[in-house]
Formats: sequence, structure tokens, C-alpha cells
Amino acid sequence: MSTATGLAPQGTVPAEPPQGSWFRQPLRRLRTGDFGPLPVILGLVVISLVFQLANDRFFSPQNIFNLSQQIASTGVIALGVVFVLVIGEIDLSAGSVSGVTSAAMVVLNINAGWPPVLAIVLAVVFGAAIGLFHGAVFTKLGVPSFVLTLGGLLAWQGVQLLVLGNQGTINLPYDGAIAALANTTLPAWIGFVIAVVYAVGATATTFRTGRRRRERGLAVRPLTGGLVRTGVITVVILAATIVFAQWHGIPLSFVIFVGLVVVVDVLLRGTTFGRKLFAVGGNAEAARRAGIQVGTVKVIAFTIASSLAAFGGVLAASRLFAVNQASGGSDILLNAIAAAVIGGTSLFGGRGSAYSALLGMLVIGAVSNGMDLLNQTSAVKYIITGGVLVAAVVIDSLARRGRAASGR
Amino acid sequence: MSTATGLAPQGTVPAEPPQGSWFRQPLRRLRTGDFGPLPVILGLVVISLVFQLANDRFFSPQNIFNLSQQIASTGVIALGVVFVLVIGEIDLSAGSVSGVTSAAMVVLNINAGWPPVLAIVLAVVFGAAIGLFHGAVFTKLGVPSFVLTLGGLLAWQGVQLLVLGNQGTINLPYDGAIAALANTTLPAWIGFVIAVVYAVGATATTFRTGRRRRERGLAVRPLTGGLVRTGVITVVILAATIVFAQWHGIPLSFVIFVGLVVVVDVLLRGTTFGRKLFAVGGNAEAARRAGIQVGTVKVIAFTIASSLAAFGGVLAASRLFAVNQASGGSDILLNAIAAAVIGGTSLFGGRGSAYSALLGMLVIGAVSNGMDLLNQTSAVKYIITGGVLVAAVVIDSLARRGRAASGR
Amino acid sequence: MTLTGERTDAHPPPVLELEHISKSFGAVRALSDVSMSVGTGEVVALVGDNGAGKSTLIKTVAGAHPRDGGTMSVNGEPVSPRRPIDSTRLGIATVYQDLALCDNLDIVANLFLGRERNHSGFLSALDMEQVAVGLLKRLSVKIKDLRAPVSSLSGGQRQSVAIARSLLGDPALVILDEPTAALGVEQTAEVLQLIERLRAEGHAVLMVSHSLADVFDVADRIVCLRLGRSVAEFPVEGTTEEQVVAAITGVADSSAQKRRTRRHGMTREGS
Amino acid sequence: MTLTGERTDAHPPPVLELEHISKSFGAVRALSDVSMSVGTGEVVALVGDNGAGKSTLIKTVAGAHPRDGGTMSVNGEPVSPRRPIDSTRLGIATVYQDLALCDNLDIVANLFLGRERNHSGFLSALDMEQVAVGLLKRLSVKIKDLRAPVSSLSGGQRQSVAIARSLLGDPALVILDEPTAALGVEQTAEVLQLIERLRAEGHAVLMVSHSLADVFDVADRIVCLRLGRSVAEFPVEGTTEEQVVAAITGVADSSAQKRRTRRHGMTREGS
Amino acid sequence: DSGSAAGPSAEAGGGDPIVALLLPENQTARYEARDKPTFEKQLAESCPKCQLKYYNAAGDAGKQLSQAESALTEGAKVLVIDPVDSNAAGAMVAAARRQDAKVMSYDRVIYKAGVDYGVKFDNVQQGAVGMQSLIDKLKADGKTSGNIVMMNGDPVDSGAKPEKDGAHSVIDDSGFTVAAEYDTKGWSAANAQNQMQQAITKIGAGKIDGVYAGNDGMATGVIAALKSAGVDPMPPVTGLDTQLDAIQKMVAGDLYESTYLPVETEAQIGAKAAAALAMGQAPSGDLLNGTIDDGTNKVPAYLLESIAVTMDNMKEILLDSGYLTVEEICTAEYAKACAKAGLR
Ligand SMILES: Nc1ncnc2c1ncn2[C@@H]1O[C@H](COP(=O)(O)OP(=O)(O)OP(=O)(O)O)[C@@H](O)[C@H]1O
Ligand SMILES: Nc1ncnc2c1ncn2[C@@H]1O[C@H](COP(=O)(O)OP(=O)(O)OP(=O)(O)O)[C@@H](O)[C@H]1O
Ligand SMILES: [Mg+2]
Ligand SMILES: [Mg+2]
Repeated sequence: MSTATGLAPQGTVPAEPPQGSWFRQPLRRLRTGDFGPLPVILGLVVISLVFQLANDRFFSPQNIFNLSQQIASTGVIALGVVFVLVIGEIDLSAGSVSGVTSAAMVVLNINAGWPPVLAIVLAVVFGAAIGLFHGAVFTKLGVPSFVLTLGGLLAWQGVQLLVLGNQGTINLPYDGAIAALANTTLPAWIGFVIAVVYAVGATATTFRTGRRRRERGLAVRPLTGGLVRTGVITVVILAATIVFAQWHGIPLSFVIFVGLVVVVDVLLRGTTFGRKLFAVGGNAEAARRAGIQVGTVKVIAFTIASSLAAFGGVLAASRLFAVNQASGGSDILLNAIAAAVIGGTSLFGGRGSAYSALLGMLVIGAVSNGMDLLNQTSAVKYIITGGVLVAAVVIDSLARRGRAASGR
Repeated sequence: MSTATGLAPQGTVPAEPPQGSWFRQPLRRLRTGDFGPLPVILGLVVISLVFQLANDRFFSPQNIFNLSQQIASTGVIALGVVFVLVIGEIDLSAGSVSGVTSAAMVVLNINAGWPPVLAIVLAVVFGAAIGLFHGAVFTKLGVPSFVLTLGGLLAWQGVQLLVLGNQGTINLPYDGAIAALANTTLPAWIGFVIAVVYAVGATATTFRTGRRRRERGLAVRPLTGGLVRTGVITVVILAATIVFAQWHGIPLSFVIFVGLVVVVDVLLRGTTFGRKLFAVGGNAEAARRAGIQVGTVKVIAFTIASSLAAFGGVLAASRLFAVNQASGGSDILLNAIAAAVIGGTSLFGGRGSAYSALLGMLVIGAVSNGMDLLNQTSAVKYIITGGVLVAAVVIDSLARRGRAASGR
Repeated sequence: MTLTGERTDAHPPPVLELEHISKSFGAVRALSDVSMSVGTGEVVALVGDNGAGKSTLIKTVAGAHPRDGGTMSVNGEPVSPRRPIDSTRLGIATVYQDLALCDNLDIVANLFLGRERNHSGFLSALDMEQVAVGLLKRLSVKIKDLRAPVSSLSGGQRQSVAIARSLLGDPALVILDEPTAALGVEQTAEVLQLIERLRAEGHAVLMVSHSLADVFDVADRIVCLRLGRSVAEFPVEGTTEEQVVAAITGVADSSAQKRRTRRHGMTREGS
Repeated sequence: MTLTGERTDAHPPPVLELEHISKSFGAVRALSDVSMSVGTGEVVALVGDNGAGKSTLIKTVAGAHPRDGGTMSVNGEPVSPRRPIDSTRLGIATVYQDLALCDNLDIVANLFLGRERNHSGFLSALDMEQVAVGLLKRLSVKIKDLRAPVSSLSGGQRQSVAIARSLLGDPALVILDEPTAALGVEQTAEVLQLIERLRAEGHAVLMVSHSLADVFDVADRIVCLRLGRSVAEFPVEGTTEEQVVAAITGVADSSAQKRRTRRHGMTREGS
Repeated sequence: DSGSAAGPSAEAGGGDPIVALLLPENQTARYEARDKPTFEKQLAESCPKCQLKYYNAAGDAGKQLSQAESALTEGAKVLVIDPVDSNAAGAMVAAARRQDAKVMSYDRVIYKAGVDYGVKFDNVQQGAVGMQSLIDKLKADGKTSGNIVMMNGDPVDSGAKPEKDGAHSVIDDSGFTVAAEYDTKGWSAANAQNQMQQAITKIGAGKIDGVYAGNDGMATGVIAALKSAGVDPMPPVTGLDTQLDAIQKMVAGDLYESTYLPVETEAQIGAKAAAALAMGQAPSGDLLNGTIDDGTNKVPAYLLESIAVTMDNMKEILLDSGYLTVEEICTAEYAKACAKAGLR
């Protein structure tokens, strides 16, 4: 028999060094490969620098202003797509829905003369109704969401043609309330106020949470991570404000988009409903056994997605001062889904964030904007756009693979 | 204390009645809700009947002939998509790849004067190279397949524009070898030969398998299921042959498509490689632990998918006698993916079949063909098409839900 | 064994009563004519061979999938839970054999899934974390980071999280499907202790286990399934492991029995 | 216990030798400085608390994830399996705790995954089914339909399929991570018997288990991990369960120990 | 309710002749708003027993081929094809020939197929007209050089290239510079808007002297971009199609020109010719004013001219012809502009 070594010296084996010191938490997250959105941001920065080298107007205040206006409408649609992707489904109808609802809005506003605000509200309500309908068919009949929303993609496009009628295009007045959505700019002081309010609020929250953790005897986490993040975001807000101030001001549509991203982020991460969405997307059966009404959650997700698509359509109409038969078509759907995916939302459900819509849309917008600045032939434009899109997520993918290798 | 009942009467509790009797096996499968492709076929039949009621030309030999020609090229692309879906990935580049490779083919054949067969082969090889490239980037860099193939979708479309050059459209001679692919018809006797060979072969196999199971002492399965299936398929082949004979004959492109479906079916269900595809799609980690080289399998799947996309492009070019800048664009991608999904291939991997491409394509083709017979404006057509697509899979979805309720 | 005599002559109807339950999956008849009951303050063990239908029975009780036939009553009221939430509302908490955790969520989120604490609509992360710490300590689970996704947990840690989940409400009946299968000795002891504590507090417990040692340790009564039928029922007191093994396997000289005999050199009586 | 004396004085190097293995998941140090070995014809049990690192150790040996540091040798040759197939080629068959089956495939397909039998490129379904029937019978698993997807199997049936998988090749070393956790008494007995048969045929076996009864039943040697370190090693002969429990928990008066004492009324010696 | 959606179904062979109208796409309003109804009306007049089958290929040449096959399955005697791809439309003609059906090329040429008749605008001229009008305007304003932005159609659409060539034929030796030029995916207004913003960024808002857009939709995007950038005064912008919304913009002073295609005339002539073909006659008389060279054949044809419409001639061309009415143009939004322009 082999030798009996018996009991080794007892005593508790020292665990990891305590995590209280101020620099460990962020470092630890990086070491575990949990970079969050950092790699995508890095990809975005690299792409932007390359475009700036190719054409020095890229970083001009005017272009940054343009870019933020250009991404707002599709970004809002992408935000809706996030909801559907998180529960592990897909919504191919988002583009069509944005088209048909905005068509309904202009018809109500221009042809029927309803007040603009009411028309906007009704467009969003119309979107919600469509989403509710999709969700109900989906949960009651169990048609795969891909086929269902493909049907929606076609059918709502047909309805849009009907709604617009023979005219095809309906103009919105340049100075109307609807056009104001995308074409108003806010003065710079609002940006500074937002920055200050955010910085103070976030810092206070960080400290309060730290204090309450201590009071309750929970593992105290270092505050550095939160403070650094607050600092960086504050600087970004300030910088953006200053840049915008050098052109016409802060574009309202972009503020709305970012505002919606923040609201959706709170909804996804801070509420019971958000928790349910992730649970359903991660393991629908486990969610069901935990008493979550999976069907209801999915219906709500589709409803929100279509409502946001409708609002995205409103923004697009507002920016174009018109709705036509092609509104909501072309690349809008693919761009919206791609934005969410590039930003880190999984097509397979259970993983995603509101910020993915913002970050992904910034990537897609920057590529398209940069390519238009370079003004190449279509062939070259297509080729480079395809390559750059892939390149933008390579850093993120490599980081994720690193994380997989470290076991997460 | 409650009463001790002690041991109940012993002896083995009778299991299910033995399954040897001739009618049990198919019945049992139906009772378990495992209907296989039956519900989709039922959906197809219902749709077709409705169209026939609306316009009695629907079931005319000429229209059936048209329909089978119309679905061949996109069907072959869908067959490729099945490979990628089975491993749990997606290929958005299939349409573009079919376009760029067929563009290369016509340029080689018409502009450079290479022999048609060589041009076709090179187009497929080009497709394979693209798939290999996508697969390699996908496995080496880990870019999500959605983003990667979205990049491919754009980039290869750009290359297609370059390849076609200023001409935009390049025509193929009506009597050339390439055009012959989609425009040749086979005489009816070939259909009868196929039917007889199939019937004899399938029946022999059924009986041989039954005998060998008995010899080896394995649970003997009733032969009825196999025999009934053989009978039904034989009748379908015969009926199709007779219908085709009333028009020009059997369309070669459709024969090629169905032939490829059969080959892919054998590959997926009868070979080690097919097994690996399903394992990777079902549980990649389990497959890896079982010693399967997951990366290699995925690369091969992408390669096959793009090769089939290329060949589908060749068929499309052959049918149109031309390749233009829009070749491979429009709905081709969405239709190919939708065909696979409608036919029962899961977007989430691990479940699917070659026949899904055929069945799904028949549904999509029938809807589009039937709508063209209805003589409606675009708006109405879009709406009905969307509705009918959804309706086509409702039966299948309800059957699947039944199966889920019975626990599978 | 602890004394259990004073509980059986209580008059109120049993917490759970099943009669003639049947359930098929397509052609597979997983349960046929199964009857059993669990009273207040009683620990009933459900034993049986692999594939005997134990988990299926539990899932029909929990509403994870509906039964095909038979009646189920809770506290004397006939009920038919068709969804898990129905059974939760009836005061039944279930730990499933396959655990049913959301791998993408962290430990605290899994613990509180479906019954999150919130403050005017917003999740109270700290409240939940605090409760979680206490719960896991009670089960003597050592997990460093409660914010780690459950996919990174060891098999036993996952099982502990699932068990902890079931204790969050104040369930009248706790159902545990092989709760200690993946647990270490220490954690197993804690769970057994917990079961006894639940009984002492008047809760009913239905537990599935293959470990006869555990069953004899905490159960009051043993119900045995074989091939989807309830074939025997024993009080723990006065029953031997051999009798139970014979009921499980359906033969008197199974390999298990032979091995058992060889191992112990003799049969062991229930305490 | 069977006699094992004649095997330990054999001269060839151990089948598996691990020295100073370490492994971290990001900040979580799952293994630090673990050393152990398994010789030909030897059954070594790896025990430890939940989260002690047993499964992690096994996965590094199996190549499921690479180790961070330390050396591993198989039959004296240093090796570094980076993928599971590397370890399979070295003659190591592994049954993982999480089973790793493909739910969408049927039982036969899962059994033969990665080593399908084929005839000139095409799968030999009958050959495989025949072997499968034999294998499962050997483990006394009752499954009616071998063509059912594994997702419809009970917990124990799944585990039996996973164990059967590992016996298909002719592995020099069989690694079993909690093989009997979900098994019924009969199936457990069969698996233990199988382990003894493997040893008798000269295979080496490394098994993880929380059931000290099983460990003492079949193992020759016990290696104990605690918090990622190898803290003790015992020959089964002459060791008591109490000693092992103390090594696992790191304290002499754990609840497990108290419970154990209360249950048996005395400590039990290894046979 | 059989046949309710299909209308009166024609028996094969003996019944009324079927005329199939195959239009290329549905993202531009004219096809379903103008071509189809006018054609339908005229056909009913010229050939009361003719039956019209209508198809729209949604921009897909392969789909159009399928639709031609459907039409032939229905027993169509005449295919009136507005090809998605002029070069690749031969397959449809070949299929029609196999069934002895007549083919007319409508609006766009079908190359090298020897169709029976054609009616069309000159696509190259279409582009030239808009650009010429823009250059004339700039010269009238006293400029002899300056920066022009060109917003062309979708390169994958075969209609886009001749138009672009026509526009280039005017500008290339006009002394003006093409400072930025875009091919617009899907002819989309939204894409045109983004591209225009980038052009403004690239060139500078004040330095753009005129914008040529390949259709009114893209002009909408161009004007939106200029408006949002606060460009004032607006440089002249041209479009094509004289859509109602474009004329409204013209009245409001935002659009300088929109090229008018007398589509109604085209549809009427097309329908009359189709009626003749359906009755087994060759179109003759006032249905002929020239030939189209399709590359191999001279096809008897009627050729139409497109006309540059600006505020100067808008009244006579659009209002006097009854194409648009003042009521349609002068909605509440445009009442003020209308008054200023003297429209009542
Ligand atoms: N979803 C399902 N579909 C089809 N058959 C199923 C399904 N679930 C269970 N079965 C079958 O029902 C029988 C009973 O399964 P069950 O899971 O209840 O067994 P069990 O007693 O819990 O076994 P174990 O001790 O192994 O967990 C088994 O034969 C199993 O194959
Ligand atoms: N993929 C992973 N990512 C991060 N941490 C992990 C991962 N896998 C395991 N761990 C951690 O490593 C430690 C050891 O886990 P391991 O699975 O090896 O334990 P074990 O000894 O097998 O426990 P059990 O008896 O419960 O199965 C645990 O603390 C676990 O949380
Ligand atoms: Mg079970
Ligand atoms: Mg483990």
C-alpha cells in the first residue's frame, strides 16, 4: 500500500487576498476578462481614428453633430430589438413597423389634420398594438418568431403602402412639431447641467451604496470602479457638449435616444421586469418553474420592441421631413439588429444591454458616415463597410474568447 | 404511525404492450406528437388548395412546372443555409455569395471565353473558398457569425459590382451549356425509372434492415412505417412525372435540387460528419468533450453552405440567362433562411433536415407563385403573403406545442 | 429517529394527497395509478429505481407538467396546478432534480427569481444580497462571490443554491428531488438538519433520495415507486433497508442486495 | 475489500501523475499546488468539500480546460492535453459531473459520439445499437427506446448513458466524476462492481465521490482536496471515515461529524 | 367564395384575351399610382373584352421572370413588360415566344430580344434634362463654375445607369465640378439624406452651388439635409417624377426642378398598343413615331420626351393638363406658399 500521509496541517487555507483595496476591483474585472463594453469602445475609437486620418473632417463638430443625428432613429429601433433578442427571439418586423406607424402618423397629422403630438402618440400606440398582436400570436400559436415577424415584415409593408395611398410621399412642414423632434438643438448649458447632475448623483449613489453595504455587513466593494466610471462618463458628456456647442448645439433627437437608452438600462438591470426578461432568455423552463409567466413576459417584450420601432420611425420621419413608401425599408432592420449584436447583445438570448444599442449604433453610424465622407464608388464602399464592420467586433470577440478561456 | 403496507405483490409490472404488431409504430409516433414533416406538408396542401380555389390555373401542369423551376435556385441556397443553422450559426452572406460567384462565372465564360463547365466549377470553388474564409475567420477570431456574415453580405456585393464592371448586366447565350442547366427538361421515362428504382431499393432496404435487426436480436420494429412512406413517395414521384409530362417534361434544375436534397439528407443522417454537425449544434461543449473538433466542423459547414449558395447562384443565372448587379440580392437571403425555418430547421442549432429546404421552399414558392396568380396590387399582395406565410407554419407550430406538452 | 408519534393522529387532512395519478409521455407511461399522501409535520421519502417515475410525480405535483389523470388535493381541497406558479401559490416549494437555474444570472438573482424584493418597483439589491448571505451560510455553502453567474459554480454549489431558493417563501410543503445528490458530507448534514427543522416547525416535506442512509435518517415514512406504480409504503420505524431495497428492485437477491450484504457483513436495522 | 497488495509494488511509472497543478478562473484560484498519482490497477478516490476543486482537477486532466501550471505525466511521459481529444488519445476516458450529453441526439448517438462505427463512410446504425443494448444491460439500466432523445431520460438514466460512454474505448485510465450521484441502489451496485472489474483487468480508475460508503467500498487510496489544495492522502486500509471527514471539512467537530455520530451511535471503521 | 380574389377567371384558349402588365418596382409611387390605373382605364376603353393581369416585381429580375411565367400560365396574349433589368429581360421574351404571346417593352427597353412594340422615355435624356435645367439656372444666376453634388440611383438597378450617364453628359464639360457623387442604395430618401449631410461636411455648406438628384425621393432627403444644416438660401435642387410632394416643395421654394415624365400619355399609348396586339393587329398610326434600337433589331415604337418642370412652366405643364390640381397642391401647410406663388 502507498504511504498514509494522514491529515495535513489544519487551519483554514488562506483564500484570495481580501478585495478591499481601492485598485483591486477594476483590476480584478479586467483580469477575469470581464471587460464589459470596453472592447467595443476600443474598436469604435480605432475605426474613428482611421477615418479621421483619411479625412480630417471626421472629427469636426459638424460631423459629430451629423453622426449623432443620423443614428438616433435606427438606434431607437435597435433599442427595441434588444428586448426581443434578450428573450431569445428575433423581430424582423421592426423596420416595417417603423414605416407603417410613421406613415399613419403623417396621414393623421397632415391629411386628417390631427395635432402633431396626438399623431405621434397614436403612432407609438399603433406600434404597441402591433407588438401586442405579434406577441399574442407568437405565444398562443407558437409560430417561431422568425417566421411570424417575417410575415409581419411583409404585411405591415403592405399596410404602409395602403396608408400612404397614391401619393407615395407625404411631406411634413419644416417648422412643425413633428419635424422639431429631430431638428431642434438644445443649448450647451443643458449639457453642462446634465453632466453636473449626473456626476453628483452617481458619486453620491456610489458612496451611499458603499456605506449601506458596510452597515449591513456585506462584502465591501471598493468604490474606485464606480468613481472612475462616473468620472469618465462625466468627461464624455462634457466633451460632447463642448463639441456640439461649436456647431448648432445639442441635437434633441440624440438626447432623446440617449435618454431612452438610460431608461431602458434602468428597466433591464434595476427592475423585476428586466430580471424576468433575462431569466426567460437564459432558461425559459427555469423561469417558468420559478413562477414567471413566460408568455406574458414575451408579449410585453414584443410590445415594447414595436413601440420603440414606431418611435424610431417617428424620429426618422421627423428628420426627413417626410414619410414615403420606402420608409422603414432598406437597411434599417439589418442595421438595428446588427447594432444590438455588435454592441454585445446575444442573438441566443439572456445576454444584452441597453448600451449595446448605443455603442453598436455608433459603430455602424461611424462606418457609414465615414464611408460617405470618403465618397468612394459603391463597390469600394460595400467592400470597406463589410470589412470595417467585422473589424469593429474583432477586438470584442478576442476579449470574449479570452474570457471563455478563463472559464466564464 | 401510518400502516405499513410492506411489499406489494412482486413480479414485473407489465410494460407497454410489445411493439411488434404492424400498425403500432406509426401510430405510436403520431401519438407522441412526433409528426416529422407532416404538419408542414399539411400546411402546404391547405395553401395550395386555397390558391387553386382562387384561381384554377394553380394546379395546371404548366404552373407546377413553373413552380418547380422557380424554387430550384433559392432552394439550393436554402439547403446550404441548413448546414449553418444546424450548427447553431447563421449565414447572412448566402445571397451575396450566390451573386458574386455567378458574376465570376459569367465573366469567365462570356468575357474571358472559358468553357462553361469550367466556369461553373470555378464558381462553386470560388464559393467554397469564400465559405472557408468565413469559417476560418469565424473560428480563429470568434466574430459572431451574424456580424461576420453581415460583413460578407456587404463586401461580396461590392466585389460583385467590381466583377461585373461597367456593363452591369452580362447575358448568357440561350443555347449555351450554362443556360441548359435551368432550361433543359428530361423526358418522362426518366421519372418513371427513378420511381421504380426508388420503390424497389427502399422496399429492399426496409426488409433487409428488418431481417438484420431480427438476426442481431434487436427490438424488431414494424416495417409498415417504412413501407407506407416508400409507397407515398413513389406515388408522389409518379404523379409529379405525369404532371410534368403534360407540359414540357421534367425540369432538370428541379431534379438537380431534389437530388441535392437527397444527397444532403444522406450526409446529415447517415454519416459521421452529419452526426458531428448535429452534436456541435446541440451542445458544442459536449461535442468538444467527445473529441469532436468543433472548429473544423464549423469551418466545413460554412464551406458547404457557401458552395451550395454559389451553385444556387449558377442555377439562378442559368434561369435568367444573365447575371446582373442585383443578382443574389432582393429577398433571396431571407427566403432561403425562411425556407429552412419553415421546413422545421431550428435557428438555434441541433435540429433540422435537408427536407426542410425542399418543403419550406415549396411553401414559399407556392405562396409567391399563387400570389402572382391573384393579380393584386403590391399592398394587398404584401399583406396576404405575410399572412399566408405565418398560416403555413401554424399547423406545424401547434403540432410542436402538442409534442412539448407531451414532454418531448 | 426523532419521535413522530404525536403527529400522525392529527385530524386535519393531509397537506398533500394524491390518488390514482397517471401520466404518459406519448407512448411512455411514466406513472400509472399512483397514490400517496404527506401530512403536516411529516417527512415522506419517495424512493424507487432510476426511471421509476419519481421526478415525474414531483413535476405533476409542482405543476411543471400537468397530470393525465387522478386527483390531487392540498389540505383537503382538490387542485390541479397547471403551471408551477399555481403550486407555488398553494404553498408548495419544489427543488427539481435538474435544478432549473438560469445560468446567465448571478447567484442572488437565481435565489430570488420570481419573488424579487423591490422598493417602489426597483430591485433592492442589498436586501436580497443580505438575505442570500444568510441563507447560504445556513446551508454551509462557501461561495466567494455572490455576483458570479451560477454557470461558474461547482455541482454541489449549484444544488445548494437551488435548495436555498425553496426556503425563501414560507412553504407549507417542501418537495426536494434528490437534494443531497451532489452535496459534500458537511452540506448533506446541513440539509438533513434543515429537513428536521422544517418538520419541527410543522412544515411537510416530500423528498426523493437514492441514499437509504439519508432516508432512514430523516424520513417518517417511505413510499416506493416501481415502473411508474406505487408498490409499497413503509414506516421507517421497524423497517429494514433490505425490505426497501427489495421493494425498489422488485427482487429479493438483487446485485445491490448482494453487494450490501458483502459490504456490511450483515443486514442493518432501521434505528 | 478485495486484496490490492500485489499491485502497489509494481515498478512501471504510475498511469497518471500530477505535480503542483494550479488553475485559476480569473480571480478564483480553483487549484493550487495539487499533486497526486494513480497507478495501474489502482482505484483512487478524490474527495473534498463542494467547491474544493475536484471537478476542476479532473477537467484539467481530461483536457477540458488547460491547467495554468504544474506537470502532468501519463505512464511517465509528460503531457499537456489542451483539448479533450488529446486526453482520449492518451487512453483517458472521462465521465464529467455535468454529463455533457447532446440533448438533441438519441441515446445510441450519444454513446458513440466522436467514435461512431461506420461502414465505408456510412454509419452502421445496427452495429451501434447492438453494442449499446449490451452496454446498458451491463449497467442494469432499463430504457425502453434507445432511439429516444436523451432529453427525455430520467436523471439516473442520463448518468448511466454517460458512464456507458466511457467504457466504449479501451481506456487505460477511467475518470469518473460523481458517477453514482443520481443512480438507484441497483445501478450504483453495478457501477461499483464495474469499477472493481476495471481494476481487475488492470485499468486505473480515478473517481470523485461524496459517498464515503462507496469510496471505502471500492477505492484503494483516498486523496482529499480542500479549497483547491491536496491536504491529505490515505490508504483505505486502516483509515476511518471520521479521519476522512475531518480532512474534508478541516475541522474535527463538523456538523457532519456530529450527525454521523448521532446516527451510528459510534464511529465505523473501514473494513 | 372561389375566385372572389381573382376576379372573373378566364378559360384557357377560347376566352377573352389577357393582357399582362409587368411593372418593375413598388417603392416609387408612379407605377401603382399612375401607370397601372391609367393603363387599366385606357385598356378597358380600347379593348372592352380584354382582361388585365397586373404584376409588380418589387425590383427583382428573377421574380419578374416568375411573374411572366405566371402570366403565360394564365394564357396571356400580350406581355407588357417594364423590365427590372433591360439586359436580362430576354428570358421573358423567349418564354412568351414559346406560347406565341406578343411582347411590348414599356418605359424601359428590352435589349436584343426583338419585341413587337415599345413605348418609352429616353432614359439618358431623363438624366440630361434635370442636369441641364440645373446648369441653366446656375448660368442664369451668373455662375460659370461651382460645386455640384450628384445623388444617383441604386447601382444595382439597371434604370439608374442610363440616367446617370445622361446627367454626366451634360455636366462633364459644362465648367461646373462634381464635388461629391453618391450612388444611393435602394434610391432611399433616408440614405440620400445621410449622404448629403456628409457632402455638406466635406465641401462646406456655403460652397454647394447645386444638387442633382435622380428622383424626387432622393431630392426629399437632399432638401432635408440642407434644411437641417441651416443652409440659407437653398441652392437649386433637382428631382424627377413630379410627385405631388415634390411639387409642393417646389411651390415652397425648396426644390428648383422636377423632371416630368408624362406617364399618363405613356400608359395610354401603351394600353392602346396592347389592345391592338391583343386583337392580333400591329400598332399603327398615331401609336408610332419612331423606332427603338434594341441592339439587334429596330423595334417599332413611340418615344416620349421628358420635360423639365420649374415654377416657370409648372402651371401649364402640370395644372393645365389636369395632372395635378391646385387643391391637391395647396393644402393647409402650403396655403401661404401657394398664395405667394399666385396659385389659386
Ligand atoms: N419529458 C419526457 N419525455 C419522455 N419520457 C420521459 C420524459 N421525462 C421522463 N420520461 C420517462 O419517464 C420515466 C420516468 O422518469 P423520471 O424522471 O420520473 O424517473 P425518476 O424516478 O425520477 O428516475 P431517477 O431516479 O433516475 O431520477 C423514464 O422512463 C423516463 O425516460
Ligand atoms: N468555469 C468556472 N468559472 C469560474 N469559477 C469556476 C468555474 N468552474 C468552477 N469554478 C469555481 O472553482 C471552484 C471549484 O469548483 P469545482 O467544480 O472543481 O468543485 P468540486 O470540488 O467539483 O465541487 P462539487 O463537489 O460541488 O462538484 C468553485 O469555487 C467554483 O465556483
Ligand atoms: Mg428523477
Ligand atoms: Mg464537482
